[in-house]
Amino acid sequence: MTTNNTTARKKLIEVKHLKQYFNAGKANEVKAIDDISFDIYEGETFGLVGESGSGKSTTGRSIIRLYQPTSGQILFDGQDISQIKHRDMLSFRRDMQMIFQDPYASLDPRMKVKDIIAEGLDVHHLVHSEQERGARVNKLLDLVGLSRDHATRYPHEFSGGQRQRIGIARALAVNPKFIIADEPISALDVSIQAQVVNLLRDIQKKQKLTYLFIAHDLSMVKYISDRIAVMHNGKLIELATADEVYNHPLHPYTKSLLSAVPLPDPVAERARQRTDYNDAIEFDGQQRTLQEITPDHFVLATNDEVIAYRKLAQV
Amino acid sequence: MTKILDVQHLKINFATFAGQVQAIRDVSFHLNQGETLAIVGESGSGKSVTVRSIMGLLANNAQVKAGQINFKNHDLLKMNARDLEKIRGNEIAMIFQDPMTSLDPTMPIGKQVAEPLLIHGKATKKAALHRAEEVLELVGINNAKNRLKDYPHQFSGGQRQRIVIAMAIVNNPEILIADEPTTALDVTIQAQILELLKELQQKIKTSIIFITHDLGVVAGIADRVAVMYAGKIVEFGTVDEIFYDPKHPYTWGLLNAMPTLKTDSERLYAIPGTPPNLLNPPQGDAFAPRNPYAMVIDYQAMPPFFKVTDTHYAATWLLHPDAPQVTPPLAIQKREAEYQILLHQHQTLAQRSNVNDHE
Amino acid sequence: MADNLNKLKITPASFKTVTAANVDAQEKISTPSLTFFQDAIRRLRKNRAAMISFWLLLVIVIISVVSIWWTPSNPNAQNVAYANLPPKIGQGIPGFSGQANVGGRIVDKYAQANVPKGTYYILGTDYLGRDLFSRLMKGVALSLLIGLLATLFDLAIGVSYGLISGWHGGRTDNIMQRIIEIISSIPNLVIVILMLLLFTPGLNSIVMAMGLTGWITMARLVRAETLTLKSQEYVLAARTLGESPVKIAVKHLIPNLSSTIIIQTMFSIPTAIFFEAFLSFIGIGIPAPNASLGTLLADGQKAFRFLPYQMWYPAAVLSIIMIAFNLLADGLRDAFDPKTQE
Amino acid sequence: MGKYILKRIGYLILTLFIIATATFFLMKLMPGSPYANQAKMTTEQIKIMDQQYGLNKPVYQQYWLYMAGLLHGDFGTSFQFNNQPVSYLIASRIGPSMQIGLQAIILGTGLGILLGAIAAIRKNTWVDTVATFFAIIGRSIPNFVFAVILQFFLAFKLGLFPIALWDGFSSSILPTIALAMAPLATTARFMRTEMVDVLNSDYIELARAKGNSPWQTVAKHALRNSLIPVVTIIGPMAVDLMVGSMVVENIFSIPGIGEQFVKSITTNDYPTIMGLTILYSTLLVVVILIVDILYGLIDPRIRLSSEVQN
Repeated sequence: MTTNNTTARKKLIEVKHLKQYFNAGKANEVKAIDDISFDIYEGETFGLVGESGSGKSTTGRSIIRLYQPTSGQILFDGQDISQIKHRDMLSFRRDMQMIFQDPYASLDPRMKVKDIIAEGLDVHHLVHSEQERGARVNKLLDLVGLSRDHATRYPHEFSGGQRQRIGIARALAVNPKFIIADEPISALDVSIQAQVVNLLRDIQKKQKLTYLFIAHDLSMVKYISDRIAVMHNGKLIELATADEVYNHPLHPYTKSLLSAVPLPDPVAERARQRTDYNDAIEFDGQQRTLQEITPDHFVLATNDEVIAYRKLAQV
Repeated sequence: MTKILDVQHLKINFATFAGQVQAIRDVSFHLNQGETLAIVGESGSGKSVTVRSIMGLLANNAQVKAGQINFKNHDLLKMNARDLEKIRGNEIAMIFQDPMTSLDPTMPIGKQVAEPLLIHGKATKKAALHRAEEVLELVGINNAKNRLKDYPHQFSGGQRQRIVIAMAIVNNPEILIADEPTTALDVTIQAQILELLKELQQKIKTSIIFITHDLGVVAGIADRVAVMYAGKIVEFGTVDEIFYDPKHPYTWGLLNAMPTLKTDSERLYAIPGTPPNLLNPPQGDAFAPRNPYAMVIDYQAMPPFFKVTDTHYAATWLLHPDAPQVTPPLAIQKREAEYQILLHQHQTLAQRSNVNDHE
Repeated sequence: MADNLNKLKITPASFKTVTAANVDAQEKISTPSLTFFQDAIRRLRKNRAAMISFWLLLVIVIISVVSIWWTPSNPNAQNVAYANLPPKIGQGIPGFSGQANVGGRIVDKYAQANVPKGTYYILGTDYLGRDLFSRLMKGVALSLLIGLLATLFDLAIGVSYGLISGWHGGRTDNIMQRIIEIISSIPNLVIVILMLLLFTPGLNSIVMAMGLTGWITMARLVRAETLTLKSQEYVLAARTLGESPVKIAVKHLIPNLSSTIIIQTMFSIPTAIFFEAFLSFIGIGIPAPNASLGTLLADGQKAFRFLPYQMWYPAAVLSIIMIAFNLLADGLRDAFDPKTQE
Repeated sequence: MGKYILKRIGYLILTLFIIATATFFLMKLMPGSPYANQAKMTTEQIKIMDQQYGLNKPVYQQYWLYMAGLLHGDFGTSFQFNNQPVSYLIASRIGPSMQIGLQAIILGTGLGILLGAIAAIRKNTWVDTVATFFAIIGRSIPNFVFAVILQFFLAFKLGLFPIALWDGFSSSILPTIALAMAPLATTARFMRTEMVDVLNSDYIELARAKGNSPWQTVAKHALRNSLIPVVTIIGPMAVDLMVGSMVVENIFSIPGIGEQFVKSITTNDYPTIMGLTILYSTLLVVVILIVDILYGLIDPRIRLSSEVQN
């Protein structure tokens, strides 16, 4: 999956043939992720979109090793983390962090904000005195735009947007290089979503972070991401730069998905032509792999389909 | 255009442990026959409470402090419980947000869809089931005949929402209230459900009140839009007026905060701060503290509605003749410009067709 | 609103732009900071029945503690001459005058037994002439002690069992659940009885027997709760931060389980008291001459038809304790889970 | 469904086997003598008795014989009670216990459902308070206290019922009431919680939006949905009943297995204790199995999903 113009950039994450099955081997086996591969470059925001049940959240959780992957490799900074165990896990936990979806469920209701934020500092022994701890927490509160008075408050006293900022501060406490944001704004109101997205962008610039941004809101993913991967039924079906995915989608599912996005523009809405997608074509038994159709634009396809897609792309 | 529903000066409080929450603070709007009115607002803005008061389904701790809801020469707020039951599910029906929880899990769907017919004495049991089958086909449940005896959990989320819609339209209601009917659904399913609603509206000639927080959905479905903030309507107008010529800074903020597929600016426009606590709503304009265009008077008095056009009103002091001229955010200016072009096109089109007619 | 507008003087100054609102001021939280527990206690305080129960139990506990060092008379001292005396507090107080109806005639039993003036038995005496009030004091103390000890077992075994089973999940959980299933397939009273037959009857064996069977409910509740907490995002967050399972249990699970545990404890205490009373009632509980609520009830029941006071008072005290614990437990549940209350 | 039931029955048999084994060895560990008047007996007599009851054989043989006996309903011979076979003792005494138990559970659950439903519908009114109060009383006052109170007032003072005698239905009334209090309280409490939940659910709001009156909503939607989970507490209630019956039967001198159990305990009649323990456990696991199957049958979500799986 290397091309000329990206070889110069460093791959921070390499996911290779990742499979995540639940209840493997049993009657109720679920193939949540079924053989996906992609790379995330250092400093970029990699968007992962898909509808519920597509496996996008599972992908995030497998990468951060909340799950034990069924098979495949996850390289982080060149090191395979898909099978590492306890001790090595701890150091890797410092470099990779997660921001969760539900601002109400992601903060322990029995802990004060400062203890929530400092949890990572404590685990990794990053501070050596109460004073230092307090100072770090204050800095983090400043960073996410919360008042320092908030440190001694409990989560239930905050609004959804504020809580999400506390969650961001907690993730940032250990100075990670890579952050998985799992639908971090989908539970928030529109006006608050923008605040959080802006904050995420600002921090990315300041701290040179790499993001995996998981969402179902395509407009937001398009806005925030450099490259986008589309998932469906546990498979990665299309991968390209954000503009490419939106302007020249190739896979029929991506096209259907894009055609369904509601736009705050009545004229565009009146003119909208929705295309239906029948996922039966995915189950014709043919082997499909992610193939490069145009530079940096990948589609899940058989060899025959590749030719068709190439033709399509030239039009 | 005839008004089919007219809500006047509605005020609703909720009694809570902490005190009286003023959820609805003087809301007036009307619904025209055959149109779709969208009520847009963030969570807590009072949009759901408003429509529940129309249905007479307010929570026990809600108190209607003032107002009228006129439907067919009756004030629904003054109607007794039994008469209201005759209207519910018959002349006014409702679709709820979460299709996973709004169906009775232990009753076959055929029976559930037929239920409104039986309650309102419109059909015999057999006829009702037959009609249920028809309506289920109409909303796109394939092979409805064989699925009447199936239970809700045997259907997907999108299908369940279709069943809920079937229940709502089985009596051909004059008003259909849809409370965030697509919020819990995936975007492709959402698009299908929205298309279904539009189609049904054509077929059964119903008027729709559509509640949502998603401006994208509004743009696609609404004829007119009312924007709610902190228990009040702050702006209303036709869908084009609201999207291309908004006047209230809150509407500006909403439109601006949402990226479109075209947005490429470095930062999104974010409305700062959080909505006010309706336990003690602020004096003056509730939006003032978050409003970059706020003026002294915004903190002193609630703005009245200023007329923009016959159909377009906004409650902001910026429209007062003495107020200074402000330039709306860039993106809003773009929208205005687009709209001017649009209007021009319409006019030329209209002129052309006029000319054609004359010929 | 129109009035409002009329009163308002609109001047050019009214339309001066106000510099950007201070967002920080808006985000300031002015309400006093309450922890979850403080908030729950505040709700509990509003529940009158629960508060009355709480104070009542407190009084009962204090009296029981006092009984360790002091009772009006020796609770085990027999004085057959003074057997079956009715309650007496003073002359002419109905029900407490020391008189009894014998064959249709009101008789002063105290005079008959030649009880010296000034010697009253507040709740009368039993068939061996023992002071019932003193015995009741001791009995309540013993019953409460059993309730407390059995509940400690409950906590120790039930909470850890539930935590391990819920947290590990998978096969461990499966096996542990099977074990629970088997244990709960025998009525726990039967187990208790078998245990009591195995060990010499007495306080220790009763507490042991109840401790070994009573933890099932606690374990089930804790497991169920742990299963939900385990997938909560804040626990996932702790895992992504590298927190060890033991630390997660201590920092996140137990604090969030605490309300469940407290409530269940409040339900376990009356259950244990009931069990003790039941066992003593059928004669395999606390051995004579020690008093417990159960033995007092059993003794009282034998003479109930003719000397009903001997059972009334222990029965009333037992019922009051049970009701108070249950009311308090209900109150706690509502306070900790405001959802059930609305 | 059939496969599921078979699997469950398999577990059931395994459970009972473990229980029987555990009980057997527990009994072997019991201190004290099984014979009522051992002190007066000579070693010779004890030897003869041991031989008669098979107690002279090695423990594993005794175990083997006992388990083999169990398979065809032989629970051994009672040490007391005229050397009757335990199975005979059980057979002759299970009738009254069953009658009272069934009556109590029907009365208790019936009234409890009613009380709980009314309390939920009239939540936070005086009706709710009264119902909750009754539930607390029923849950707090031990059934043997109830039994004695009923006996004292209704039988002894007023003479409405026999005091202590087994003579058909009229003598079963007081014990039934005393035993029904606990299930009544449990059911009422559970029903109220379930019903409050159901009444707050979206589909109830939708049912109201369809034009159902409050009572229609309850009758058509709320009642069934809150009743289904109530089935699950019948199992634990059956346990309470068995326990309660021991002492209630004792108080009213009812010749049932509960009274027998208490008698056997006080006389160290191990074979009878063992037999009854196994019987109680069997009854309990069977009740739980029936309840589970019933639950699966009445809840379409479980019924249909298990059909799909098979």
